[in-house]
Amino acid sequence: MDLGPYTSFIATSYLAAALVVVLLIGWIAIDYRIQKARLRALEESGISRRSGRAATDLQ
Amino acid sequence: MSLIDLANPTRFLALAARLLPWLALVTVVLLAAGLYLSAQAPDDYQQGATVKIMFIHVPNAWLSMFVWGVMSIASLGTLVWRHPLADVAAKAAAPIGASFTFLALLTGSLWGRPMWGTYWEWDARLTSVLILFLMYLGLMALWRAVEDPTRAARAAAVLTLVGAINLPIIKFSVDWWNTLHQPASVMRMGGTALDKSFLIPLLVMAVGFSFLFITLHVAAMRNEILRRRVRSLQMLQARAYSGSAPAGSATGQIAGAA
Amino acid sequence: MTALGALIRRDIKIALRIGGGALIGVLFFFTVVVLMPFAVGPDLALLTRLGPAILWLGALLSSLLTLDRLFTADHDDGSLDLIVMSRTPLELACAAKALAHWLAAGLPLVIATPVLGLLLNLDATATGAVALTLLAGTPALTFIGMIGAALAVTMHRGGLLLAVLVLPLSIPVLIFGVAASQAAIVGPLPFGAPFSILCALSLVSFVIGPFAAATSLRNGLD
Amino acid sequence: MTALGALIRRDIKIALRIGGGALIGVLFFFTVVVLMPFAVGPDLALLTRLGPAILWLGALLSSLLTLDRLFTADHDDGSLDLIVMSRTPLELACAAKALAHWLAAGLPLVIATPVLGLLLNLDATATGAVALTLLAGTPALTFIGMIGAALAVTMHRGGLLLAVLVLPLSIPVLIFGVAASQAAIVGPLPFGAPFSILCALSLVSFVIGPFAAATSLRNGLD
Amino acid sequence: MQQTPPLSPRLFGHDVRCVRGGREVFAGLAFEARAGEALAVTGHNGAGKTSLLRLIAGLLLPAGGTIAIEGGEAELTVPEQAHYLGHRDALKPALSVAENLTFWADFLGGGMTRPIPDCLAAVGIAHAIDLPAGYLSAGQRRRLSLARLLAVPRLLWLLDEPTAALDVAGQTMFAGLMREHLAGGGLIVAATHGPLGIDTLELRIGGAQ
Amino acid sequence: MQQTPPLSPRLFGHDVRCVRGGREVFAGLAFEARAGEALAVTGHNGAGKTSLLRLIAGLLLPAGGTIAIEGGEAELTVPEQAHYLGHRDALKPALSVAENLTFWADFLGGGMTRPIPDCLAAVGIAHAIDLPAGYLSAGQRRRLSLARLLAVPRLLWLLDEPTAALDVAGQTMFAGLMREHLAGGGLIVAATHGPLGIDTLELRIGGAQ
Ligand code: HEM
Ligand SMILES: Nc1ncnc2c1ncn2[C@@H]1O[C@H](COP(=O)(O)OP(=O)(O)OP(=O)(O)O)[C@@H](O)[C@H]1O
Ligand SMILES: Nc1ncnc2c1ncn2[C@@H]1O[C@H](COP(=O)(O)OP(=O)(O)OP(=O)(O)O)[C@@H](O)[C@H]1O
Ligand SMILES: [Mg+2]
Ligand SMILES: [Mg+2]
Repeated sequence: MDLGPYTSFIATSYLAAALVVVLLIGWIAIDYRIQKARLRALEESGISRRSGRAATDLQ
Repeated sequence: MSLIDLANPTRFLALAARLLPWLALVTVVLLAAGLYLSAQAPDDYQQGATVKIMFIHVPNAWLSMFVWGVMSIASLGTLVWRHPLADVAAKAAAPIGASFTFLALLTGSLWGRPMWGTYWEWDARLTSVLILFLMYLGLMALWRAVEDPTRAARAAAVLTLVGAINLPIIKFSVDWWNTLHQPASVMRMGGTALDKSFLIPLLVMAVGFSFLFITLHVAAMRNEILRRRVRSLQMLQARAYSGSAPAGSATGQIAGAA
Repeated sequence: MTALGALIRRDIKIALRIGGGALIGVLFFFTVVVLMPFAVGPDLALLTRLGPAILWLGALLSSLLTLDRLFTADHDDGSLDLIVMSRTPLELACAAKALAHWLAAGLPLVIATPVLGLLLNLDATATGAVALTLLAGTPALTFIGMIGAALAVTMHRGGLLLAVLVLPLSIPVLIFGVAASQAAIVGPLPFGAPFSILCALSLVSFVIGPFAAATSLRNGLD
Repeated sequence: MTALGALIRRDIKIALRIGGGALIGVLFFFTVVVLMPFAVGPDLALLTRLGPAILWLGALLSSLLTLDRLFTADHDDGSLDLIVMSRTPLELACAAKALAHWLAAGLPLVIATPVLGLLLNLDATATGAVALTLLAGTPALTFIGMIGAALAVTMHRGGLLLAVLVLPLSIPVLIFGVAASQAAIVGPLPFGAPFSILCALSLVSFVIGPFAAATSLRNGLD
Repeated sequence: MQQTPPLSPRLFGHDVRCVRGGREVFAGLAFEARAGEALAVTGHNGAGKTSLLRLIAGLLLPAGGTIAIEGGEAELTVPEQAHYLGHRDALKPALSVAENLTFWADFLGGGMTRPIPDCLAAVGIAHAIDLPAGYLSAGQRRRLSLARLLAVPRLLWLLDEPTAALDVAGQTMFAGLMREHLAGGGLIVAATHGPLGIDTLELRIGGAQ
Repeated sequence: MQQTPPLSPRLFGHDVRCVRGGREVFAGLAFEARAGEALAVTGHNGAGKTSLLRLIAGLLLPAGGTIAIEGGEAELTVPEQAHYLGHRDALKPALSVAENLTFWADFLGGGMTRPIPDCLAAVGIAHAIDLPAGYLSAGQRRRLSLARLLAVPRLLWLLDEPTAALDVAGQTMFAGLMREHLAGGGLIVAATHGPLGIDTLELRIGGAQ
């Protein structure tokens, strides 16, 4: 596939798009792990959702 | 599964866990197909191979506006119906929308250099996208400025809605502003009469990016719900052990009243 | 009406007393405009050409940056609680406060414009045109900025964040303000068209501003 | 050194956490620069010519306007009392706080400059020159602005008043910053001369700023 | 503007729940007060006394439950029939004592108010009428806030630790004012740590300390 | 950094006069406290208790008189040998409990401090070590401020209503900490409205109310 004189522009576009998407996915995945770990730590330390049922419903 | 059920964050988490793998799969398939099709697409007689940038540029440009629309609807949900998931949806969408806008700007500039000979032109459409980007960033700054998510949500909702009114205004006024000083020095591709060989890959890519957005959005909403759960558990923890704080102080009792 | 009149009178009085902020805005306007020649260089022709733009930018920044205490001052001392509870609709009270702010901090900018026009080598027509557009446009800036000022109550911080949130919203006003001034000075388009759009923007902001601000205030108290 | 290091680390951490203001300055810088074409018109040649001036003005306003909470935040929560009482000389503590502020809010401006340079159609040399002058000049702005930030503690108000007090003091920095950038872009003067004056201004401000701020803080507590 | 209630008005709350900053402060709270009655809200620090007053004043949104006035002025909401006296005193230091009070009388009462000098005399700061409010001591500022309650008649007084900063003479004076208000068919809900000097019902939040 | 005083140190004030906002608050005040002694400053609201503490802390300039420490570390001023615990707690809500305390330990003590977890345990908030300080209740914030006094050793503690916001258990805990400090040769000056739970000398400002 020959992309002519502007190969670098096209490649940069695709790479940048890939990079941004990967960063987004990575951020969301890592964030998920962090929150999960924190929840687990909190629950291990004896704070259960039930003890504060009302407080934990997203308010 | 009714809307009421979805309003329950726990239900949402369960649903998200079931849906996410499928959403991700559809996204991957669509994007792979789109990439393959766009690689196969012929060169444009005028623009040469650079037309390939279109296949990312246009979906991202569309999504940049679409996401603000999603956030506006969510904001109505926050302000009018006080739906418990609405502000989660709005907050989770902002960084994703900002990323798409950034990509639209970036790929547009990279396309502009070979086409117009400059990375940037103060043209109506370009400028209004740039402002959209700034508004995304401002909104994210607002979310960051307030520690309590429910209070932040209402402020952000007002701003989102006002921004939604403002965007078309900017779009039109910028048109005006441009022609006032000098004729549009911007040439651009015909646009509407797009050949099938470009249209199909473009549409596949657009649908693929839309699914990417949905997938990421659901995942980000899940994170946000967990984050709030962590926050309220931390607050409980702050109270739980405090030396001699009276147990059961959370419930009100009446002594000797009425 | 007594209630709204009282609110306007009080806010103007406070702005003009010692410690009030009415004149700081004008000073800032002055400073920014005086700063421009230092940045742009002493090229008089260029300065003249840029004159309306500079004046409008200065007025824009100064209007927005003086707004940050519009509601937070009342929030901090508890007045806002009573205003929200009162029998006056909150939208009207917000509009009255914005009007008072414009009288105390926006109008002086218009009055200061001729002096600054001299510094920028603008002729009488040009200065007049800019002053007229500012007269029509600064109310819009105040009423749009009010939304940011109300958000500042929720955020417990004003200042730059407010400016960042509000500046994009005020871009149309800037565009038509400068366009109308330029039209009056160099043509070729008629002054009327952009000027009437400017007025229309002001009118729209009179409606949207108070409603958005009131919504945000109602939800932002704690 | 432990003490000063701890202070710098703390201030940077707070600026970057939720509720911190580090990135708002950059956003404001962006917004102001994007605003300019709306005022001046979308004429790329003119914008290119004005580029360094626009970037410098944006950086100046953004540096000064982010400074208003530098000391008042610590004053409001009582930290400032403890900092004044501590065994660390107050001048050094002030300098450390200013340094932290520059790292969190000034340096990002320098980093954002190339992107904005693209929007204003500046070429690589010009962008480089402006970024370099900003790198040398923004510390001066922070250390001069610090004086105003310290006065804000005494006056119980920051914001615009601070800007009005400090802007005149920062005019020399602006002049030599723009002059050095222009020299690098179009000549005819050598880049070196104004640039070394800029550096000298920064060095002087490193001495005067902390002393003036410390004096003002010592006298301003109550 | 003056209340001439057809029935004897009754303030009540039912199953009220309060959430602040994502944390439940109290839930299932019920209370009631009739014309001529004062309700003292007590409880340890952080129990939610101030929060309850702000809920009644409409300044916080309840997470559940209802709060209403029966038999008051039908077309008005609860906050519109109430005075709220919080920790922050809603005074502008740059304005004089008279200017401050006149503003609130005009703004809240629409001009139908008791004469300003009378109100100031009743709370014992008539001598300071032309001083800027910024020069007042904490106790004098509190007295000026109290004058607002007299200047504009309202059915319900919501008072948050009203006697804080008042000296002994001031507390006696204020107890007299409250008694007058109750005798005129008014209602009082007051958050307090100490005795108010009048007969009250008690609403205890958060259990014994 | 630790005080190993050569002589038994003595804090004294002589003929101290305080003017605030152009008004004399008190004049001709004299006081004295020796190592191991606590001085309780009492007086009605506005008498000048807080002002006196801030004078000693060097945060206000006396309009007359002298305040000094004899027999402390010679090259240090009074404020440099003192801890000040005021109404405002010098905590940053965005930082965690540990980060807040570590900062003050590093900044005030130059690293020569008691371990942070020990200090937090001593004031009873060890469980909250990683929480943002903004989530703490008023009483817990006060405990965190107290931990600062333990983390960095200082000869003189200046305490402004230290037991405000503390519950009963907290007050007992704090009385123990003060006793320890005094037993180690420290000095305390505390403004207070109520009893502190330790033996004190009394300094009354402004006469009886
Ligand atoms: C930074 C620069 C650019 C930005 C911000 C930008 C923004 C946008 C936006 C917002 C759209 C969607 C508009 C709509 O559907 O109504 C769009 C579509 C499009 N853009 Fe760009 N654009 C940029 C540069 C370019 C360049 C250089 C080209 C090619 C020469 C280009 C070609 C297109 C095409 C072909 C479409 C689809 C048109 C249509 O659907 O009608 N864009 N762009
Ligand atoms: N602005 C706020 N945001 C979040 N939580 C808050 C806020 N204000 C108070 N709270 C929390 O709500 C609870 C109740 O506070 P409230 O002020 O109603 O207590 P109170 O009974 O009035 O206490 P006090 O006796 O100290 O006046 C407390 O636990 C407090 O931490
Ligand atoms: N910042 C200030 N500016 C001017 N005067 C002040 C200031 N702060 C306090 N004062 C005045 O100084 C006097 C003493 O105040 P101070 O705070 O020392 O009293 P206090 O004994 O601590 O009272 P409290 O028991 O209420 O804490 C008061 O009359 C007060 O009005
Ligand atoms: Mg309370
Ligand atoms: Mg005191």
